[in-house]
Amino acid sequence: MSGATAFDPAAVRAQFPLLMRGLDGGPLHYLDNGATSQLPQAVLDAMIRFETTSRANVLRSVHRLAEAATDAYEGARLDIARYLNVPGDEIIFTSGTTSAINLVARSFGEGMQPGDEVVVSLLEHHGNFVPWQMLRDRRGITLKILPVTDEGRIDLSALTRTVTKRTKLIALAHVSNVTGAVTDVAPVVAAARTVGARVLLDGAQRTPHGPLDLPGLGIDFYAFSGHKMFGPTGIGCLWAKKELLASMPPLMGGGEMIRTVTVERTEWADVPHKFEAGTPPIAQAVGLGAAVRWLMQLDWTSASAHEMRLTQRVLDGLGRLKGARVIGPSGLQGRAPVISFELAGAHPHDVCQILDGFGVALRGGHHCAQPLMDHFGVAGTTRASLALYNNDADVDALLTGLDAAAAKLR
Amino acid sequence: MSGATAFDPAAVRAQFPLLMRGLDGGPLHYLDNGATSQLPQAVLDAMIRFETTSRANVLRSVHRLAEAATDAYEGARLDIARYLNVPGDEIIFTSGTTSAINLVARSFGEGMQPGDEVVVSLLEHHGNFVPWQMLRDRRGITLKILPVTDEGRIDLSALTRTVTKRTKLIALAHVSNVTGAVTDVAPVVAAARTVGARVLLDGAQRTPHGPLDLPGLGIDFYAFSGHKMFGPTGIGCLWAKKELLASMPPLMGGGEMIRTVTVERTEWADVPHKFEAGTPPIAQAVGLGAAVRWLMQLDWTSASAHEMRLTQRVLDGLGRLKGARVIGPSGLQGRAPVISFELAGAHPHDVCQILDGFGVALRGGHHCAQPLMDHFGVAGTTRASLALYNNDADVDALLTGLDAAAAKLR
Amino acid sequence: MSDDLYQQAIMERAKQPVGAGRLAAPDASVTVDNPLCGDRITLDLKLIDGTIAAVGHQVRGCALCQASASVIASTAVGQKPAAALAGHEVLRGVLGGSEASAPWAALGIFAPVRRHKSRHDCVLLPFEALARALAQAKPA
Amino acid sequence: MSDDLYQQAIMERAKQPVGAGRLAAPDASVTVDNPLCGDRITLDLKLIDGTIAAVGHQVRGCALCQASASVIASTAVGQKPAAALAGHEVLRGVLGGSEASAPWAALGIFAPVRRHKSRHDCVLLPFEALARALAQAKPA
Ligand SMILES: Cc1ncc(COP(=O)(O)O)c(C=O)c1O
Ligand SMILES: Cc1ncc(COP(=O)(O)O)c(C=O)c1O
Repeated sequence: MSGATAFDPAAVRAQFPLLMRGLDGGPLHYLDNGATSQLPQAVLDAMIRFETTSRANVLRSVHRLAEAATDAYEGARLDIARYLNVPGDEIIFTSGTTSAINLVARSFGEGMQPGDEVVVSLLEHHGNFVPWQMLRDRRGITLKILPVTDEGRIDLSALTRTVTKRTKLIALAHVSNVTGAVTDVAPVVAAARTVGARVLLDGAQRTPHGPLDLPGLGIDFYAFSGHKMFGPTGIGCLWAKKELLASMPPLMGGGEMIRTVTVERTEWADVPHKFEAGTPPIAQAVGLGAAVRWLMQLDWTSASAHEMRLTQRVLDGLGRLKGARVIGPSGLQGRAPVISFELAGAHPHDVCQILDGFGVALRGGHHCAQPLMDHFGVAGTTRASLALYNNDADVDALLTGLDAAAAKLR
Repeated sequence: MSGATAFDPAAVRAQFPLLMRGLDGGPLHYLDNGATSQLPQAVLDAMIRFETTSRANVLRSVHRLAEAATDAYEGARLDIARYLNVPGDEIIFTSGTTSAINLVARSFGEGMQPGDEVVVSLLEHHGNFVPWQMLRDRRGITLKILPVTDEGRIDLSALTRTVTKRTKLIALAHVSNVTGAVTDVAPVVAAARTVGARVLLDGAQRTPHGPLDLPGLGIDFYAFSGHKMFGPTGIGCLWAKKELLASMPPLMGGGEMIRTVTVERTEWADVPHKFEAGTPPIAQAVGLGAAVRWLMQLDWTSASAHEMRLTQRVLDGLGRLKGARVIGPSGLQGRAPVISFELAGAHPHDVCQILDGFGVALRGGHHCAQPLMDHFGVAGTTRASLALYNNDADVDALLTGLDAAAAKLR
Repeated sequence: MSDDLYQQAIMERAKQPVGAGRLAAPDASVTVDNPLCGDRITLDLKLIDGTIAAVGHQVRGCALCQASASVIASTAVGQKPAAALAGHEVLRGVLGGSEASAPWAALGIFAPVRRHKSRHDCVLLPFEALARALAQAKPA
Repeated sequence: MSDDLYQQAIMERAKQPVGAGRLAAPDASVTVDNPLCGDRITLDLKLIDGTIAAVGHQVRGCALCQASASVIASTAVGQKPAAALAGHEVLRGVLGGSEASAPWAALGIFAPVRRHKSRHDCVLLPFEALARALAQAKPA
């Protein structure tokens, strides 16, 4: 587990107990990673170890167990910070991407004035759309929406006419959970800088695909979830620059986030604890720490190449399937291994149900991106989302199953 | 594990791997249960089983894994509802007590007008104090504070002069995390009913001590945490009556909590999902479900008697210790096994540190109840908080260690 | 294998659904969504002398939802509201393991859906729309 | 065993702390809290000709915090601000495993605290107060 090792897809897959076990006696071709990824043994072991050797509340008691728990919890924060190349005290633990973005909307957002503008795009996940709609309705801000291209990318050519002096925040998906398009961050940051706006990236679909250099991106906020990146459910993070966090009011009040409480008034603790009211998701932080350590010992050049090769195979297979239409970039450039498609005349739920009979786990529906579905004029799409443990057998089963579904449903 | 069995403290203790393992080769006398309890093997097993056989996102996909995950998640909701004797769709999963209470403050609370009143008490945990202070500062409500008696109970005789027609909510600890006092709920509900106010109980310190009949209490909201009741960290619940929940706006926006999203507007899903934006703490809900199933198969008449017998032993021991003063009820009536005390001339952190040397885990400090500390004129107290797995050896070690601490520190 | 859901009986109903399309001047018309999957049905009703005279529907949904709407259109016409509403109960019964009884015997085709909880709402959605449409028509 | 923390050297300082009590007319006075444990120290300073002439402190804290304040009061008097501030660094060093060097050699009594991370802030708190008090005194 130490030092970067050459990437061996079979060896990686063997570390996932659920994939090895399969489904009802048959193989499991798990291609629903965009919803939730599977958990490697190393992460499970780290959580079991915590629960059976160091379980206690953090930051509270002076006994040895509590010290061990605090070390594990704060150590996880540092590991996650390393994965993103940022300082540890800029990482705030939340319960997931959605709560991280809502925190920004309810804290940073409350500083906005009526008429101020937040820019999102039409392809956002509801988790990066509804919080801003709610802010609009609460504070009278204007919500502006960048269009998408025919290839399912955010149309960045619209930035100049969309971003104005009133723009306070541009909040976009780093990777679309529907089309797999990777957003080109540089022009977004450039547009924001000209007007002094902040940039938030929803990284939920990016973090499972290798370490990041957030300072290099030049953004201000980054949000993501543990359960999509081989970590536990119930945890996620918000990253932001320290001065920014220091200037923001907390969303929740309670224990651990205070300096002093009197009947009259309360002073907040320092960042990051100011934003972590109450007992945090301790074991889940420990698990996410183990997940990023696991991710960091992989050779990501090979792992990405592996993911991209399988993506190409899926795209090729869909190209040969009559009535199939990919909703997303046709090539691999600027693309993550998330592939959405329509099968003419077949409803995504029926496609998924039939594929389930082949042991293939897909997701069909609106993918919490209804505005994008409306734009493409579909009720939903079928989505195959890959992780580094997927293999050629998974792609074979997918393509075989799709042939059968097409035959049956049309 | 099925059917109520006679309560055998040693057999119960044997189900907790961390307690069996001990600490650095010696025994562990874990008396910091008020901060976080330990985890029984049954709960750990349920979570491992989920992660290795049914891990997937919930309510989203139609494949078999997703169906299994959804069943496990919604099944846990039903188990927790049984523990509280309420309908399943009145249970909202949160990340803990603190976030449950903040949800009420930010949702129900936003409906209040300047001059409306919220009544809390001086012994509240910051988690049930700071959110109302923040609401006060946000909405201009008045925060009224019930005093405490010399025995560390909420002084309910002050209810009549405190509760007025402007009172919208009375929010009190069901059990004090400092003094162990159990609040007598009936007069609180009666006072609230006369003016049409709602009652919220912070149940964080009550739920580890056996099943409850919430409808029988006549209250409106109940909040608690998994990690203090033998469940995982990262999960808690808010219970409220369905009509009340239906009338409240959501706090967070995102996936799973919507009916439809268009660029213009969003319609919320039904309760409870309206309040569960994004991917919920799935494995943690499964773990908490296992915890309440584990709790429900115990004989709680004997278990409570066991907890109370040990509590009496601690109180007796403190009575014999020179310079010790119990901050809380002197007897067992209306008391939970949470015992706070002062040792004249000794700081709680020093006491806890020395006790740690005896393998005894205690908590010293303000216990996130600074207003109460100010009231009693102490910087903090030392607290022993018991759970059903504690035994006479734990009490012996505590009393021996306290003698040593007193000798050393004074 | 879960593709036993896509038996001939269901697929025939789904591909040639009875009652597909909107009615010209309905007495009641409702649109119902399934929030979790985004499926949507619009159901139109025409009543004459308290009897269902015509059913039209527009479904943006799966084969199960289509087939269910088709069974409504082919069974409810000519029924009194109470008899039509009984279909909802019969369907719940089928999903719970009972037999489908006349006049809603056609709902028996949905027996294989029983094992697939995540699909129950797909077949139930049209019946929810029917119930709401009948409630809407009543005061008129 | 962690009660090696409560050795004679620390306990003597804690029980008879040098400088306990407030100063009458301090040039600087600050109160610092430890948010996590509720401990609090108020530290008063008197400077004459840029030299620390008197230190007073009121500690609501543990033995470690008391002993640390006591070491400040017995060492900083007669020092220039820069020399006094150096004590903060020496203490950090002790907690990190280094030896304590003159004129702050007395801080060596805190070596056993090193293993107890949760207690580091207890001994550091008085030095944080000292740093703030010196900053406050400067412009005067
Ligand atoms: C009475 C009481 N209320 C609220 C809380 C906060 O619970 P949590 O930290 O799990 O959110 C606690 C626990 O610390 C408590 O004892
Ligand atoms: C792009 C994107 N944003 C946000 C989310 C929400 O994440 P979570 O449900 O973990 O809060 C998701 C996942 O569903 C996503 O794919």
